[in-house]
Amino acid sequence: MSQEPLVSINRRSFLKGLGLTSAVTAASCASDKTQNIYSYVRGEPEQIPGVATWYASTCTECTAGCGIQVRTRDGRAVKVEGDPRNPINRGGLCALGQASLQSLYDPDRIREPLKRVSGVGETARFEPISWDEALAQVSEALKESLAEGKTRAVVTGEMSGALGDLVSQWSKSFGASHSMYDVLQPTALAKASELVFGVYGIPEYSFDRAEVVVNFGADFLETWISPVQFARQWADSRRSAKPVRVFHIEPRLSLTGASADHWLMNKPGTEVRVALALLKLVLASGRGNNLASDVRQSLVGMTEKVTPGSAAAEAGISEEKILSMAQYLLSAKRSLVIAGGAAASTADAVSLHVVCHFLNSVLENVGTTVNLNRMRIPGTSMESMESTISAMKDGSVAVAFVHGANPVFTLPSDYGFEYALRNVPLVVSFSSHLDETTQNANLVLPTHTGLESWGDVRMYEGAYGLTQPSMSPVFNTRGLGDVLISLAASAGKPVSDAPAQNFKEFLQESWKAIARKHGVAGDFTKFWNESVERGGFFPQAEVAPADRVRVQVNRSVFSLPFASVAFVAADATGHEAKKDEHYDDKGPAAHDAVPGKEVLVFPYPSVKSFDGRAANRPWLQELPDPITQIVWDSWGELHPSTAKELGVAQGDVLTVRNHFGEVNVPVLVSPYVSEGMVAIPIGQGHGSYGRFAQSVNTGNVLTLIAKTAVKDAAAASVAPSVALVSARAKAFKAPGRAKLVKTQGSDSQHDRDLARTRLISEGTDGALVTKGHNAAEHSHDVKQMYQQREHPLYEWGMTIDLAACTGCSACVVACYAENNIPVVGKQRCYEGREMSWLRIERYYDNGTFTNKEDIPPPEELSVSFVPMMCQHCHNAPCEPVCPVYATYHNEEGLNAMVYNRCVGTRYCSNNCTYKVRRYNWYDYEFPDTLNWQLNPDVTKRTVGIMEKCTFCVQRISEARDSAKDEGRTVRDGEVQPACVQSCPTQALTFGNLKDPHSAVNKARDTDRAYKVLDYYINTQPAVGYLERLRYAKS
Amino acid sequence: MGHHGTQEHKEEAPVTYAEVDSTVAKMMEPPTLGWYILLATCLLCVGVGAASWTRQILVGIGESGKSHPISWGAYITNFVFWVGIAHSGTLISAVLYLFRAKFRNSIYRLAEAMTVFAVLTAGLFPLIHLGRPWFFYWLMPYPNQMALWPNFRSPLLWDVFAVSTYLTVSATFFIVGLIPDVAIMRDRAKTTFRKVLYTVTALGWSGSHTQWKHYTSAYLLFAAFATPLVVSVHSVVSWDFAVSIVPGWHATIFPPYFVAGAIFSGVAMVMTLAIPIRAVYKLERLITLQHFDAMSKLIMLTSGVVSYAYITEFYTAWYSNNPFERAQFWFRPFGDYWIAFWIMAFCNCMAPLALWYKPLRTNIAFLFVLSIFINIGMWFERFNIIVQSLSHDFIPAVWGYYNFSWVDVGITIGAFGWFGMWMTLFIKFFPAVAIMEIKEILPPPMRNEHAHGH
Amino acid sequence: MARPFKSPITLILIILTISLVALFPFGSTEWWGSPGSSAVMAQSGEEAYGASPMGTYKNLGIRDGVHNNGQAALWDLHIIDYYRIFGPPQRARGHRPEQPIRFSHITHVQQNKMDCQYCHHSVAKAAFAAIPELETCMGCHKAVTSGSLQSRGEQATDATEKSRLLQGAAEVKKLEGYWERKEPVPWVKVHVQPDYVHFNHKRHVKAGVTCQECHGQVPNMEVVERVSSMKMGWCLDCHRMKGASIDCSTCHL
Amino acid sequence: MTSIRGNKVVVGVFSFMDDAMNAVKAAKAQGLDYRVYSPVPNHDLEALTYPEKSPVRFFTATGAVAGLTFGFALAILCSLDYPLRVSAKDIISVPGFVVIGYECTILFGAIATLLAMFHFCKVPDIFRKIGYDPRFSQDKFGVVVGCGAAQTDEVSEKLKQCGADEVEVRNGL
Repeated sequence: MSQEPLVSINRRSFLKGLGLTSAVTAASCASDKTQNIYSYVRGEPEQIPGVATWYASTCTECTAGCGIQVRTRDGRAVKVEGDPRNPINRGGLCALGQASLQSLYDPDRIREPLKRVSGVGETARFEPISWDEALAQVSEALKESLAEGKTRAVVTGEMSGALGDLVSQWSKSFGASHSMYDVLQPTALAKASELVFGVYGIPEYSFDRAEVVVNFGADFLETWISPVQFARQWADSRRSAKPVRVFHIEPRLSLTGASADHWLMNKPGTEVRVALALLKLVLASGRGNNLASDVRQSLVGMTEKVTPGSAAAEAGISEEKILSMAQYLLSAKRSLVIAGGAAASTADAVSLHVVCHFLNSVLENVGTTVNLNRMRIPGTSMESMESTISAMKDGSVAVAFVHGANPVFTLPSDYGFEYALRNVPLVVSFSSHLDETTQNANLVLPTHTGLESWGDVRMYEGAYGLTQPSMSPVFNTRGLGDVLISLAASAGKPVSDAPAQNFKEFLQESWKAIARKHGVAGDFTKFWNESVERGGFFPQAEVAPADRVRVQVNRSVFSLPFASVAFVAADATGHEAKKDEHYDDKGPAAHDAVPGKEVLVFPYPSVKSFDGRAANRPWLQELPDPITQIVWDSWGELHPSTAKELGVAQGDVLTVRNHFGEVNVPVLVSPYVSEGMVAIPIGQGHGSYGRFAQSVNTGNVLTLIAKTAVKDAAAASVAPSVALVSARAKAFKAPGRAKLVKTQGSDSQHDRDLARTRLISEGTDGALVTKGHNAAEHSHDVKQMYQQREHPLYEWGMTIDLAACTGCSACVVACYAENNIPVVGKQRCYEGREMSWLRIERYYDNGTFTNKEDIPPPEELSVSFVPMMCQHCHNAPCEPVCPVYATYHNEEGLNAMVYNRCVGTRYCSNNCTYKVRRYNWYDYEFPDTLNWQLNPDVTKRTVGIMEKCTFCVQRISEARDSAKDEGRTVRDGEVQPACVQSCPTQALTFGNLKDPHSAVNKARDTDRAYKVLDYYINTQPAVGYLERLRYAKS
Repeated sequence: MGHHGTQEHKEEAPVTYAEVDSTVAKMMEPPTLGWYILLATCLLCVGVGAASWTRQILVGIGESGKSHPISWGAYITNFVFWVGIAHSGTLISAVLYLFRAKFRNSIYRLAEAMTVFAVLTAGLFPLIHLGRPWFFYWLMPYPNQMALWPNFRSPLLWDVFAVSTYLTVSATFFIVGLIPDVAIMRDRAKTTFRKVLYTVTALGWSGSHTQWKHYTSAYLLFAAFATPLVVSVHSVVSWDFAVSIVPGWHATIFPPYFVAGAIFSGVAMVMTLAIPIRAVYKLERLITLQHFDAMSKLIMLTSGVVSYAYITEFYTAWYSNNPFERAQFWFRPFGDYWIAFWIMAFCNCMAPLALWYKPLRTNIAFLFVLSIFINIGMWFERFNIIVQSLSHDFIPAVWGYYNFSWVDVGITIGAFGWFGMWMTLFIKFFPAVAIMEIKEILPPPMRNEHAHGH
Repeated sequence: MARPFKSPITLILIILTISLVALFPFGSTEWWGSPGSSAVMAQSGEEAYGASPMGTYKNLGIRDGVHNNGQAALWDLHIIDYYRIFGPPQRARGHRPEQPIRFSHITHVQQNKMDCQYCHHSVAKAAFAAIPELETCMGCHKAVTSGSLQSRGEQATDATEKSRLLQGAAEVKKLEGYWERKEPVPWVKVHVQPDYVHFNHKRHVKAGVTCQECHGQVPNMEVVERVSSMKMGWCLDCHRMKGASIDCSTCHL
Repeated sequence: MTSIRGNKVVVGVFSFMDDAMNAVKAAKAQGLDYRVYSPVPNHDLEALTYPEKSPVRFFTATGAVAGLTFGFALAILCSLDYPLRVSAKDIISVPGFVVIGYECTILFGAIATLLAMFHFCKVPDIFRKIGYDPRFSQDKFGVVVGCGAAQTDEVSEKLKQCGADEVEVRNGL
C-alpha cells in the first residue's frame, strides 16, 4: 500500500482497474520516476480507494459448487476465499479454487475473438477478429446448416443451472445435440446407483456420520465429487470423541490414502474381489435382511465364488485385513463403503460401484451415510459424446460449439475427437484458453471465466449457488449465455418463452422458478439481492439427511462381471479392430518390436493439475505435489522392483508407449505403488494451453488410454465413463536424464519428533484410548536465561491440528495469493530457491514411536503432514542475529520482518530452526496480467531481501484498524491469516493467546498439544501443533 | 631489545648493517619480467573476481551457489579463511615480539603484510555476501534520519567491530613498523618517483634518539594491543557460528578451535609466501633454516590443537546424545560432502604429522608442498563447518545441497588475485624484510667490544 | 624536551570529553524516555499543535503548523543516505511538480472556503486520501463553467482579478475536456512515499492530527508543494512525542 | 641547555656506536644540546640520551579507557534509543556489549597511541631534520651538537676526538 490510491507502483506495476469508466495507466517501473495519481471519473458508491470490496459467488472450477468470497481492491479481484456461509464448503477452499485467479489473469488467456487462418492443431495460427464479424459468421453458418439440413453439435463441460438450461434449450431450438464431458465425473457411480437404487445420480455421502469407512481408491480429499465438503466432514469426525476409521485400498498411495488409518496397497483391478469378499462376510453374518429376499439370495450367489482368502491372494493384501475390515464394518453402527478415483475407473467400474452400493444397503447405510435425497446428477454422458463424435466423423455436423471442455486433451485419443472436429466445417470454441481443442477451432469466441460472469450451480435439489462477476472483464470476452442468446435472437429462435435480453435476465427468470419452487413469497428483487449477497440459496442446507431408503435393483446387475479386471496388452485390446482410417496412430506400427517391458498405465488426478485444466497456473505448477513433493513436472512412479526390471533409476527418463500414444516421464521410484505399473498424474504434458502448462513437455498420459467397450451387454453398450486404468504399454529407458525437482530433502523425519502421531486403540472396556508420547518424557522445566516478555494486548498464535490436516496444500496456494509470493520456476526450485512461506512437510513413518531412518514398507506406512510456516518463536533464534533489526519481536508476539531494512546477511535463515525464511535471490517478475492479482496491502520485496510468513500481518493491521474505529479490541476470529481461512478442514486456528477463551487457546487445550522442536531448543513457538491421530494397526 | 642474534650465524661471517640494507634493497630493484607476469596474473584474477561480483550485483545474489537452506557458502568460507590467514601475521609480529622470540624479526614484515592484505581481502567478503551491499553502511552506528541503530546483540555487528578494529590496529602496527625502513629507502632512493614516494611515506622519520624512544615505547604498546586481537578476532568470528543454534555450529569449543586453526593456516600461508620470496631474492642469510624449523614446530603444535578440536567435536556430538548433533557429525565424514571432509582431515591432521621427522622441518620443498596442502585443508575446514552444517540441520524436509557456481569460483579466484596483487606490489615497493629489526638483533658496530655493557 | 601536558589527567579528561561529544547524536531523540510502543495514538493532536488554522490562512506561511518545520531528526545526514544523493527530488522537501491542470487551493479553499474533506473525502474513511472523482469536480463546474469564468473575466475591471479569472477559465476548459473524454486527470503525486511505508490517513485524522501538520498550509499554496521531508526520523519524532506506536510493523508491514 | 634550533650545529658522523656515545657524553658534560641519529634503537644509547619513560603510555591508557566507555555507551545508548526486542534478550544485553566495549578499547587505545607517538616524534614533518644525513638511517651514527657560532670549532674538534669519521658545521633551523 503506498500512500495514495490508484497509483502504479514499482513491482506491483499492475494496471489498476478503475471500473468501466476510467482509463488505466501504464506502469512506471521505478519508484524514482514521477508517479501519477488517477482518480475515478465517476465514483463507484461501494468503492473507497484502498478499501477492499468483497463479492459472494460460487466457485466454478469443478462441479462441487463451493461458495466463495472474492476480495477486490480498486476494481480488481485479488483474492478468492471460501465462504463460511456456504453449506458445501463451510469456509474452506481447495488449491484449485484458490488458484482460479490465475485463470482469470492468465497471461496466455485469449484476449479477443480469433479466427484460424492456417494450420490446425499444433500448427494452427489465429488472427484477431471483431465480435460482430465473428458472430455474423457463426449466424451465417448456423443458417446455412439449417438450410442444408445438416446438424449442429454442442460439446460442453459438466454444466448445471441456468447456463445448462440455456444451452439445452438453445440446442433444442437449433436442433443441435448437446453433450457434456468431464473426465473426472463419476458417471459409473451414477450408473451403478441407477442399477441398484433405481435413480441415476451420485448420492450424497456423509463421512462424519460413519464410524468406519471402507474406501476403494476414492480420492475424496482431493478431486472426488466434492473434496472440500468431504474433507471437512472427515476432519470433524477425526476430531470428535469417536473418530471415523478409514480403510483405504488402492494401488498407489494417494493423498487420501495417506490420511487413512489403514492403507492397503492392492494390485490394480482387484478392488471388486475384495469388495465381494466383504459382501460375502457381511452377508454371512446374517445381515441383509432389509433387502428383498431374492435380492439377498442373488447377492449370496454372487459372492459364492469368492472367499476372503482368494480375494486377498488376488489383491495382494493379507486375509486378516479383509476379515478385520468386515469385522469393523459389522460392528459399526454406521459405516460407509465407497469406490472412486483412478483405482475405480477400470473398464468394470460399474461392477465395483454396484458391490459398494450393495454393501451400503446391506449395512443399512442408505439413509444415514448415503443420502439418496440429495443426488447430484452428472450431465456427462459417454453415450452422447460417442454419438456426437460419430456424427462429426460422418460429416453430418456442420457447426460444432465447444465450451468448458478440452476433449482433445482429456478424451482418450482413440475416440478420435480431434479427427472428428477437423471433419466439421465450422468449429467454434468458447474457451478462455488456447487449449488443444481450441487449436482445432475455426473461430474462437473467448468467454468469461467464472469470476467475471453471472451464473449458478445446482449442487443438489435444495442447494443453489449463485455466481456473480466480481470485476469487469479483464479482456475482450463475453459470457457464453449472452453469446447464445444473441445468436438465437439473430436467428429468430428464442430460447425461452419470455425472451431474455441477456443471460443475467435469463438467470433471474430461472431463479424466479427456484423461488416459486421453494415457496419464497414476496418481492423477487429482495430474494435476488439476498441470494446474490449470500452467494446462493440454500433452503435445505440444514435439513437432516435423507430418510428415503430405496433399493430398486435392476436384476441385470447380477450378470455384471465381478472378476478382477484383466488388463490385457495394448495390442490385444481389440484396438486393431476398432481402428478406422480416421484414427491417427501415434504409436509405432510394430508394437511388438518395441523394446521394454509391459506395464500397466495408472493415470490419476491430483490436487495440482486436476484433469489438466489447472496446468497453466504457476501457483499450482510450483505447488509441491503433496505426496511426491515434486514441482513443475509430471512423473512416472514405479515400484523399486519394477524399476529394477526396467533398468531405470530415479531421474531417468522413461518412455511409455503403446499404440495410442507415448509419454516420456521422469522416473520416480517409490515403494508405495503396486508392482508392474507406472503411475502418472493426469493433466500435465499439454501441447498447447499456455507457457506454464507447456513447460512440462512429458506428453499427455491420457493419450495412452483406449476407449473400452463394456463387456457386458446388460449394462450399457457404451462404458459410462472413461476407463482410466485399462491400458498397458511398453516402458523402456529413454536417453538422457530428467531434472526431477523434489522440494523435500528427506522423506523420513529421522526420529526427530517433528510430526507426532498418537495411536488410538480400544481399551478393555471398549472405549477408545489414545496412546501418545509420554508426557513426562517431553515436558521439561527449562531455566530461562532471560526474563520472559510481556504482551500488553495481543499475543498472536496459531494451533495446527495434524489430525485434521490432509496435506491438500490449499493453504500454500492461499499464502501465495495473499502475500504476493513470486513463482520462481522449475530451475530456481531445483536450486532450492522456491519462495513458499508455508510448506507442507510429508514424512513417511511407521506410526510407532521408534522411527527408523529409512522409510517403512507399505504395510507399516504412516504418513504425516506438517504444515510448516514461521513459528513466531518467543525465543526466536533468527532475531538476535540480525545486525540491523530487520527482524525483531514486536509486542504482539509477532516475529516481525521489516523488508526494507533487510541488507541480506541471511544469518536469520541459517539460524532459523524451522528453515521457514525465504530469500529473494533474484528480482522476480510477475508476467503481465498475472501481476493484476497482486495484493496491494503487502510490501514488495526486491532482490536481496529475506521474507517469511508474517501471520498475514496486513490482516491483523486491518482488524486492529477497524477495532480502533469502534473503540474495542480485536475480536476472536476476526483475524484469519490466508492459510487459516482457506483450510478445508479447519485444521488451523488463529487468534490471541493472551485471551484464555480464544479459539486458538481452546484448540490447544488438549494433551495432544506440542510444539515442534521446542523440547530440544526451547524456541517457544507461537504455533502449536496437535498430534496426528491414527488407529493402531490391528 | 639489544639482544644479539650472533649465535644464529655461527658458521658464517656475521651479517652487517650494510649487508642487510643491500640485500633488502636488491629486492626492490626495478621489476623483472617475472614480476610483471606475476602482477598481471594477479590483476587478471582480480578482474575475474570483479566481473563475477558485477554479475552477481546486476543479475542477483542467486548467481552464487547459495540457496535454501544453505544461506552461507563460499563467501563466508573465504571470509573465515582470510581472517584466519591474517592471524598468524599478528601472532608472529606482535605475540612473538612480546615474547622476544628473535626468529620473528626476519619474517615478521612478510607476515604482517600478509595480515593486512588478508584482512583487506577478508573485509570484502561480508560486502560481497550481502544481498543488498549498497546498504552495507546500515551496519555502522552512524546517526541517521531513520533514527535507527544497528543491533549490538548481533554477532555480525561484533564482527563489524572486530574486523574493522583488527584492520585498523594491524594496519597501524604494520605501517608504524615500516616507517624507519621506508626512511632507509628514502635515503637510498635513486629515482625521483621513489624519492618522492618514500619521502612522503617516511613522514620525515630521522631516527633521532627521542623518536626512537617514543617509537619503541609505542611499538611495544601496539604489540600489546595486537596480541589480544589474535585471540579475540577469530573468537568473534567463531561466534558468528557458535552463538547460533545450528547443529555443527553451536559449540563452546569454537573460539580456541578457530584461533588455533587461524594460526595454523596463517603460518602455512607465511611459508607459502616466504619460500618463493626467499628463493627469488636470495634471502637465505636473513630467513634461515632455523626460521623454518621454528615455523614447522608451530605448525605441529597448531595442527595438534586443530586435530584435537575435530575429535572433540565428534566426541561431544556422540556424548551429548543430541540427535541433531549426532546426525550432523555422521553426515560430515559419510554424507554428501564426504570428500570435503576427508580432504580436510588429510591436509590438516595427517600430512603435518610428517614434521615429527626432523629433517623434513628444514626441507624447503617439502614444507612448500605441505603449506599448500594446509591452505587447502583449512579452506575446506571452513567449508565443512559452514556448508555441511547448514545442509543438514534440524528439519529433514529441507535438507539440501550447495550448488557451487561459477560466480563463487570467480570471486574466490578474485580474492586470491586481490591478495596476491597487494603482496606483489608490496614486495617491490616496500621492504618486505624488516631492515631495522634485523639490524636490531645484530650487534651494533663497536670500536671497542669490551666497552659494551653485555 | 617540553611536555605538552603537565599531567596525564588533563589528557584523560580531554579524550573523555571528545568521546562523549561523539555520543551526542543520542540527544536528538529522547532515548531516556522512549515510550513503549503499546500506547495508543494520543488524542491530543490539537492541544499539542493548536487549533486547526482554518479561516486564518492569510497570515500563515505554508510551513506554519508543520511538525518540526518539516525536518527529519536533527541528525538527518543525507550525505550517507542513498535517497538523498542518488534519489529522486520527488522524495525531498520542496518538490513542487507542474500539474496537468493548475488547480489552485487558494481559489478553492481560501477564497471559496471549501473543506479539505469535501474533495479528499476518503481521508477519514480509508488509508488513502483520495483525489476527487471528476464527477465531484464537475459537481460545481457544471455551474462554474469555463464559459462563465471567461465572461466574468472579460467583464472584470481589476487587472489581477481579470487575469485570475481568465486563467481559471483556461484551466476549467481543460477539466471539461477530460470530463468529455471520460478520461481521468493524470495528477502528479506530490507526497510520494516508498512502497514499503504503509501510511494510514484514517488513523492519523481520527487521532486528531491536522492535515497541516504534514502537508503544510495547503490553502495558501497556489501549486501544492511538499513541505515536510516525510522521512522516517520525522515520522518517528512525532510518534514519540505523541506517544504513538514506534513499533516497526506499524508502518512496515 | 642551548637548543639546537636557531644556532649552529655540528654534525658528527660515526661508524661505531661507542664513539657516538662518547660524543654524547662529552656534549652533555659541556651542557650542550645534542641529538643522536642512529639506524636502530639501542638500549645503551637510550639509557644515555633519554633515560625517562616515554609518556606515550598515558595516552594509550586514556584512549583505552575512553574506548571502553565509548563502546559500552554506544551499545547501551543505541539500544535504548530505539528499544527493539530480539528473541527474549534484554534490551541491554551486557554479555554481547562486552565485545563492543572490548573492541573499542583496543581501537581507541591503538589510535591514541599512534597519535601520541606522532606527536612526540614530531612526525609527519618531512623536511625539518636538523643535521641529518642519509647515512644515519643505514649504518652510521650521527651526533648533532648545538652550539653558538663561536663554539663550532671546539665542538668539531671534540667530536673528531671521539672518533667521528666526518664533522660538519651547519646552520640550525
